[in-house]
Amino acid sequence: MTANSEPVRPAAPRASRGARGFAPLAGNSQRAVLAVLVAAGIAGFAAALERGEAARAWQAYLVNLLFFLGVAQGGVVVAAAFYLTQARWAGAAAFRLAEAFSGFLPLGFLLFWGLYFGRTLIFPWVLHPVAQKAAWLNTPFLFARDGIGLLAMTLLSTWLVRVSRSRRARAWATDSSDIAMPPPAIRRLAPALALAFAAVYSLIAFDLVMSLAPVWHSTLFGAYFFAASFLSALAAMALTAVILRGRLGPANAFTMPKVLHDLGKLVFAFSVFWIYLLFAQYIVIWYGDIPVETFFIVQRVYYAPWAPLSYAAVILIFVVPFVVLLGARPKRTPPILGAVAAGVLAGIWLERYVLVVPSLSQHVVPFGWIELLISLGFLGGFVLCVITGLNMAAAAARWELPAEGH
Amino acid sequence: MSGTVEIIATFAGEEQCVGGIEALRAARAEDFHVFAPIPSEHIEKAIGRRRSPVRAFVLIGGILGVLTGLAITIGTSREWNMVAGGKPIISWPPFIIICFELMILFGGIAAVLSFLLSAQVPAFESLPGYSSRFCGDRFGVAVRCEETEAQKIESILGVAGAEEVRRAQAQPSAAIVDLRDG
Amino acid sequence: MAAAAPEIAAPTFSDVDRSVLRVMQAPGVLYWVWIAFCFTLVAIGAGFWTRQIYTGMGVTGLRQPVMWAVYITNFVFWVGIAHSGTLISAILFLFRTRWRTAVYRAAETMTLFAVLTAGLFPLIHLGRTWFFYWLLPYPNERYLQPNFRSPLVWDAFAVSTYLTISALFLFMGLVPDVASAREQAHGWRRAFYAILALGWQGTDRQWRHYSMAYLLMAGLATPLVISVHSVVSWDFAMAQLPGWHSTIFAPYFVAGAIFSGVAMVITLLVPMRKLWGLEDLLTPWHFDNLAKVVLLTSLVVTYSYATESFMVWYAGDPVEQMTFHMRYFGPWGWMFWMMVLCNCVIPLLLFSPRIRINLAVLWIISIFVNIGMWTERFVIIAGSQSTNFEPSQWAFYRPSITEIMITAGSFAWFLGLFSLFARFLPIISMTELKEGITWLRQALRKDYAKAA
Amino acid sequence: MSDAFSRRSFLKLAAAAGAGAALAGCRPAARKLIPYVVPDENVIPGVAQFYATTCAECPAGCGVIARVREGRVVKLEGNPADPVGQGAICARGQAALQGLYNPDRLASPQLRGDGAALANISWEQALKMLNERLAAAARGGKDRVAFLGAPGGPTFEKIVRAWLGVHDSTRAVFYEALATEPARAAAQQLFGRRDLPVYRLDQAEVLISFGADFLETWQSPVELARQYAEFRTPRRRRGSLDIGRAYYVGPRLGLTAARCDEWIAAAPGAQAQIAWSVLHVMIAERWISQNSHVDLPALTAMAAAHDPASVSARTGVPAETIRRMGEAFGKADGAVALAGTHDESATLAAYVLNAVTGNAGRTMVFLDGAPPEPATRAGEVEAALGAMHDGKVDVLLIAGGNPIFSMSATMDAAGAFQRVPFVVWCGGVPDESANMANLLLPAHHPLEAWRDTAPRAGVNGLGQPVMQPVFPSRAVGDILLASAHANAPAAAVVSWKTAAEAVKAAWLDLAPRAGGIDAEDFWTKAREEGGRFQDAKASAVKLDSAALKAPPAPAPPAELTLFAYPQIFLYDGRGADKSWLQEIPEPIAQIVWDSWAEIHPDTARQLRVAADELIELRTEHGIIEAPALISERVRPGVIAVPLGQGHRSFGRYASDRGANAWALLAPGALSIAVAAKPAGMSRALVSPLGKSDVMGRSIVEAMSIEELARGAAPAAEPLAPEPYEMYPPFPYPEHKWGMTIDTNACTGCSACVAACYAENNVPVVGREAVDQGRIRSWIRIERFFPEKHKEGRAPLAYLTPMLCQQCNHAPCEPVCPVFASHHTDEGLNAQIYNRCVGTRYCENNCPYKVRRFNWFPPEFPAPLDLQLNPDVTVRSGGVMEKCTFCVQRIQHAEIAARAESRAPRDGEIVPACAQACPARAISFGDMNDASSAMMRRRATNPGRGFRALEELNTQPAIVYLRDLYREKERT
Repeated sequence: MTANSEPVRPAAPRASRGARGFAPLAGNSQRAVLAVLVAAGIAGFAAALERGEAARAWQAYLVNLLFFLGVAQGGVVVAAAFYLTQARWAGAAAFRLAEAFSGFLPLGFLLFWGLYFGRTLIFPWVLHPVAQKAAWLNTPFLFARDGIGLLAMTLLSTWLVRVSRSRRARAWATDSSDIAMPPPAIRRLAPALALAFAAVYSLIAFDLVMSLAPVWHSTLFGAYFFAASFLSALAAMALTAVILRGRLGPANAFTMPKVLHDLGKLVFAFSVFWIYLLFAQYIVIWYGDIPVETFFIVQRVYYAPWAPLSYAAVILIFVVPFVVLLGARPKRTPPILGAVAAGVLAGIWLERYVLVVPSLSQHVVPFGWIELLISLGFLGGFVLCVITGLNMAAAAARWELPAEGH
Repeated sequence: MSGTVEIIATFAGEEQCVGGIEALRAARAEDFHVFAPIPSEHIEKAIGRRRSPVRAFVLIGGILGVLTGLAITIGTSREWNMVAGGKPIISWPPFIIICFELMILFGGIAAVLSFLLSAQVPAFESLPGYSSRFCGDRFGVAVRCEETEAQKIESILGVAGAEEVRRAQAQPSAAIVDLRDG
Repeated sequence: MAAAAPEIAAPTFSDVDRSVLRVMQAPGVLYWVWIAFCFTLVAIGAGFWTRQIYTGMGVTGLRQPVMWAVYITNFVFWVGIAHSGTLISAILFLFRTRWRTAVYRAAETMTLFAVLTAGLFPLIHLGRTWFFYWLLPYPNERYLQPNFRSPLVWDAFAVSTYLTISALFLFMGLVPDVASAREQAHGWRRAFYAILALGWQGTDRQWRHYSMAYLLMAGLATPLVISVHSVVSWDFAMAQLPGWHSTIFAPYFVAGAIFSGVAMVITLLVPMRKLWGLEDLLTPWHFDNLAKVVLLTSLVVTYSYATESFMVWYAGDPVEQMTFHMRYFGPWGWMFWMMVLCNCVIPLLLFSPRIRINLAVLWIISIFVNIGMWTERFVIIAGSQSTNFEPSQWAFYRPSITEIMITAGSFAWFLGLFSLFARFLPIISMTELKEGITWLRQALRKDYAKAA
Repeated sequence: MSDAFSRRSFLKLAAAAGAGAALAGCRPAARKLIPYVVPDENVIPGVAQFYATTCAECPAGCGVIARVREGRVVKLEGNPADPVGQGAICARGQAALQGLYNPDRLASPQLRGDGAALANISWEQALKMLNERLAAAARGGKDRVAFLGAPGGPTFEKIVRAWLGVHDSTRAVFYEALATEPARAAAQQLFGRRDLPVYRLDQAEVLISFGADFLETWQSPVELARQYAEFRTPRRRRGSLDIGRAYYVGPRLGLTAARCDEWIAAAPGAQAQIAWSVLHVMIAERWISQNSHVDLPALTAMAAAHDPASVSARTGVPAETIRRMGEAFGKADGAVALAGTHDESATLAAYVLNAVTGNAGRTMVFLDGAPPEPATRAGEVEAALGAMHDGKVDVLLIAGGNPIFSMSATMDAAGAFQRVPFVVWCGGVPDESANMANLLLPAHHPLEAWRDTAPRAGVNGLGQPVMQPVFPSRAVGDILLASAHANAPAAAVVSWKTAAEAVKAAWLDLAPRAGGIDAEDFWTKAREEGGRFQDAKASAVKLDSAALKAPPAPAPPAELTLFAYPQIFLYDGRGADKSWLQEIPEPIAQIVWDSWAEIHPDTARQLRVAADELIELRTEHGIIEAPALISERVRPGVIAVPLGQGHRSFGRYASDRGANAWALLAPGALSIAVAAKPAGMSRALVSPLGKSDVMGRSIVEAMSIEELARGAAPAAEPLAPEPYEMYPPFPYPEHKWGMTIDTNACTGCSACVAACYAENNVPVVGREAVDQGRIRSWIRIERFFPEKHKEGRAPLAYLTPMLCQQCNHAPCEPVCPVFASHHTDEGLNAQIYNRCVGTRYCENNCPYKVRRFNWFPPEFPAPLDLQLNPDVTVRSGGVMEKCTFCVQRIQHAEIAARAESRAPRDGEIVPACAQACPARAISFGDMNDASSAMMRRRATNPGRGFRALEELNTQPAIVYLRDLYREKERT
């Protein structure tokens, strides 16, 4: 192992330079494409409002916001989790990769406020208040609490990311030969972030998803929601890793089979965890047979047009990863891992869609150019925001190879 | 067995042991087995045998478990079609739970059985060259070779850092703790 | 592994063997007194159970509408205790956690005996115990089969699977260790260890299959342990009863189980370490990490309490709200607040690193957690039934001597079995300590103890 | 019965066999079965016979039908042919069986030695001794033999008088503690006739009860409950949908008051004054009906002293309330006033009120050919006791009535009896009076003996033995006749040898001479139908102006009054030895196995008594202690104590339980000034009830008649956004059994509960077990009181039967690990006792909490076990049980129908609860058959149906019809 850990120490300075100079994803052409996507998205949104399709536009807006916020925030929390479990199997690269998505957080925070303008079309209870829930479901309180929550998350995340990119943290991350703990700042930040994540994203789940069907409630829903966000971040990491590995030199963290293997394991494990949380809710509601709970499921799982979509989501998020990633070899095979991860991401987007939209339009699946453009717009925006971070990840993967630990 | 000898090398540490093994294999001496007090992927890599078949057994066991689960749940429910609480005769959510538990049960049992089978335990006599310390703090490599080869092998092992290299014969166990009642 | 040369750093492999095997030397009188004490209590509990079977469930404090109380509380409590063992030995194994090596054997042993204890209670609480086997599918001339839609049948499957797997897992882990014990033993002990060791010699072939089997067992045990307590929680969540019917129950109970389990591990390890001089194997580092797990799960449990109460308020169902009002302020309200104190407030102390490695304080906290988690189950189980849908049928439960003595017996049964195991089989895994000896060495370094 | 002897020979065996079969139940070891020795043509094993007879539990004398299996009567059901009960029967009637099978019945004649110790002697010795003593007494002179007992019907009376005649005596006392004498006296005074009117509440629009608990114990509760339900049924009255308007004036809000629109809390003495005052109002407002031909001036004079203002001042009842009652009563098209027992003044007023409003002959009817007064008048009773005091009686024969228990201390019955040298007691369970006797003779239970009843004109009930004697007892009539013949062999003074002959003779006299009907056929028909039931002609009555004297000035009200009232189940105390009646909670107080002193919070505060604290009640006649029940359902300044408990000796169930309020009373009165103080100790009253507050849950629901008339039924909003159904529908190809329960008709009388105990072998657990929450009744009366803020917008109390709802999506079923609880293809929620392992999970999940667990193996002390219904398993310890909709009856009917290859007809299947219900509140039928009476009842009551806890989507098979109340016009 000493043999393996040799290159790391002297590599550190080069790495820092690399982080500035070495940028495999910074091509102007790519940025241009992304910019176009963003533009298209905005245009699509505007057009929708223009044509009186505002409701659909806002639904698509909400779905994408939930999805990309989930990925971005989930990423940082993954990093935090790595710190808490002292997971140094991929050296600094894993941390950089996880943190990369945090670039979207500020934008996401702004976009959240956008909901304010669509509130009448998104939240049924704005126009028809629910008497006994008015204390909780009212516009000012909702935007206040969620706004503050998201702000706190954004600040905490940025802070953690900054600390985590510090030299000391990088040194700790690349050498797993001891049982020392991460630098003190991180030791305090990581748990704080994790806790805040649980709290704030439960709120988001209750307010931005559950409250769309004001009669319905499920205690596990918050945890389920943020666990799914966590999974989406892991999938995004796996996908990015697979994309990056080709674009870097021959020897980088992502070409190490062990690293892909571990990413694959994580995706596998958390997709199983996701289905567990889903099942835990489903069986309780199915068995309990209490109408105010069942209707939400029945709408989505028993009747067209939503049933097929729900099944598709489950297949993409659970069935495929479970079957495919069961063995060790597929996990180590980049194309397979990449494809599965992409599937999971698509699945989670779909899942958000199925959670949100039926509450607002029970009988038709609104999907057309509006949804498409808006989603592409979000995608473009997201990638634009995270490119810098991804470059850092690439650099780390290239220059800060993990030490061979146990 | 005339002409073949058993050479046992004792190593103090994992690395040395790995070194010894690599040296042996470099010298085309493949007829050896290794004693170790701990599981070591390095040693395993050095010996370079194919991965254990246990995985396959467990997979089969798991699948069998699921099938059994489906059989008993669906089978018995269909037997009498007893309605309870208006729930469907074939109630998937509960049945999934049963299938899951049986998958784990069968998988686990398969794991143990296949381990016993493929590792050939219980073993009733010890392999040549076994020394009690190999369950304590020493690594060992036992090579069977032609008498003529013996010298060479011994030197290889010596170079690789063996504490001691000897021809097979019994060795008294050194008790560190005396475990007897009364 | 740079530092693997034995003459360099302590402890060496043989140091490890020595310290562990020392525990297994012939025990003294005090030990046998303790064992006798435990099994006397067990006998008393058994006596009360016999009486209950003979005269009828009426000897318990159970009543309309509280059909389940202390027995099921004990069942859930013990199953919960069991969980940490599998968590430490399986889940942390998969995560390649370094500090588990010293503690996992004890935890796993605890698991086995906790499940054995838990398994008694479903039998004890049956009105017609002698027909317990009707819960299992077995061929019979009338084609009568259990109702697979019933959570109790899920329990039967989950718990028996859990018992089997954790027993197999434990004994597999034991094999290399008893092998080295065998090498040191004489007389009947040698025979005993020899049998358990299955003729283990640590050959590469044995290790190759062993590691794979062990890894896969861990892989199976991980989802199993989560499923078991989920199933247990569903005994309640499946009902429509306010206070029981809640989707969060599964993960919430799993977290609670690990919470109480790890606490119980600490409760057992701290005195063990002192009594049997294991200071050089069980270091502050280990306890620091155990404490972190307790803290984490405590936070999860707190989150669950909070969400549950919030959702009751948010859902605005007066029936549920009344039930929770009674849970907070009813006749048993004090239990609820005690539970909050023990499970949510006191564990917050563990945020301080100094407390985490102050074993005395840590031990006391762990006991509070155990009390708190028992209380939690009682509050949920008995309390919710008392304040059911039917106001005319409200009533509150008081345990009778029968339940109290049987509960005491169950604790004695658990401690007795554990104590027996601990002195006759390696209660700490020598093999894995050796494997991760580097981490142990680092942990033993003074500066770490300070840092932690 | 001609074949009586061949029956006798095997029935004893049969009884044992049947009992064995029933008891074997699902216990591990079956009992030894005894084969039939002599097969009997009348008895087919497993097939029930039904014998018509009459109920002797109270003076109402309802006809009943005894269901007899293998020679054991296992259930009493109402006799549809009988115009009084019309097929219904009350809880006390059901419990008659427990009197029959009471384990503490005297098992042999006993003689009291010198040391007051009792020794068993043979019947021969006993009768010899009796006859000798009687002969001696007769020789001693005239009237030295006395009879004191409960009225036993006309023939019995004849026998008694004949017997006395033989012994040259006329001292016959037929004693009823709760006498109808005041009512008769009132009738005498006003109408010059001494009989009791019958009431037609259903003919009335307005009802005022001045303390008459007509739904509990007053006169003929079964009949009146039925009529009252009719009275309260919403009907078009004067164009708009309306229910009868009922006021209750009295000191306590009992069951009867709770079912009325308004409870006017009046002190015991005050009911009469208020009644008079109501009359005053009507005179003042000229609401006197012309055709009543009443002497108006006399009438005016009569009520002069009772203008509302002054009465209000005296009684504390608002004058406005009195006027309101008066107006309602006067304007009503058909009204009726009732007055409580032992309240002559109120009865007078009530009669006058009915008469002057032209309701005599309409809602209150006097019939021609009324039977003579069954009970002896108080005066004569006193005289007889006086004679005993003066040592003028040598032999006293006590047969029932238990005078020692219920007679006022002033009568000093004990003292009188002690002065009688030889006291003979005949009866079942030895009671306080038996303690005074030298010779105790086990007497037949009415169900074992021949007798007849004449409760009213046109109704002649025939009581025939429905099974062989359980104990070596004899009919009192037979004993008397035997001794009569023994002591007067030559003279053929008495034409009949046995009571049976006497009864038959009496009936042959009844046989119509004309029409060529053969007397024997008539006799047979009577035995089949249980009597002769004819319409009696109503006779016109006119107020005798001379009788319209102003009532005596009321005594000044005491500042603390004791009000004793017959408890609905224990009546005057005769019910106390029946464990069902002890264990069924008193519907309003919901208390079991005890008596209590109900006291208003204010009064309690003044007396400084806390709940459950024993209050010492002292009057000039005696002292008792009873635990305080603090409630606002009693008027301040009044302490209400139920009668019936406090037996010193009356079998294991009654002895040393509660307090005997009779001991405090003066003769002929149920209220008296009392001194009360806390006794320092307390005794917790035991009740199976948890909370009295329904917390707005949809377990009981009510709506105002105004709403109903307006058609403003509470909107049934969907349980959740559709669709929400997660399970596939299951077809119920043949039947889907269901029930409709009209909570507006239900009076809470608990007859259904008793019927269920009897039909389904539900064991009694006793006071302590009830306290531990182990009561076992399958059906219970839910009793809730409206929240304070709802007062005036809710009934005075919610009362509704709660039993297994037989849910379509039953939460109890899926959780049973062994399918012990599952759903049948006839929609029943089945419980298989033999499969149950006792996880009790089902009860956890039952939202209605109607399942019951066998905490211990059940106990039926012999010979109570003979009552067990062979068609229903006796559940063993450790299993769960619950209401089955009387599946055994469903099966029976279905098998019968299949035998005739047809479907069961609607109404063929009647569960025990529905069958017993006097108010006809419960109807049972097939939900697949929209034309079934049960379904029509749902259909014809739009807007009133609701299912309990519907929001849980359990889809109960029981639909309740909302209770109806009247929006109060409060003063």
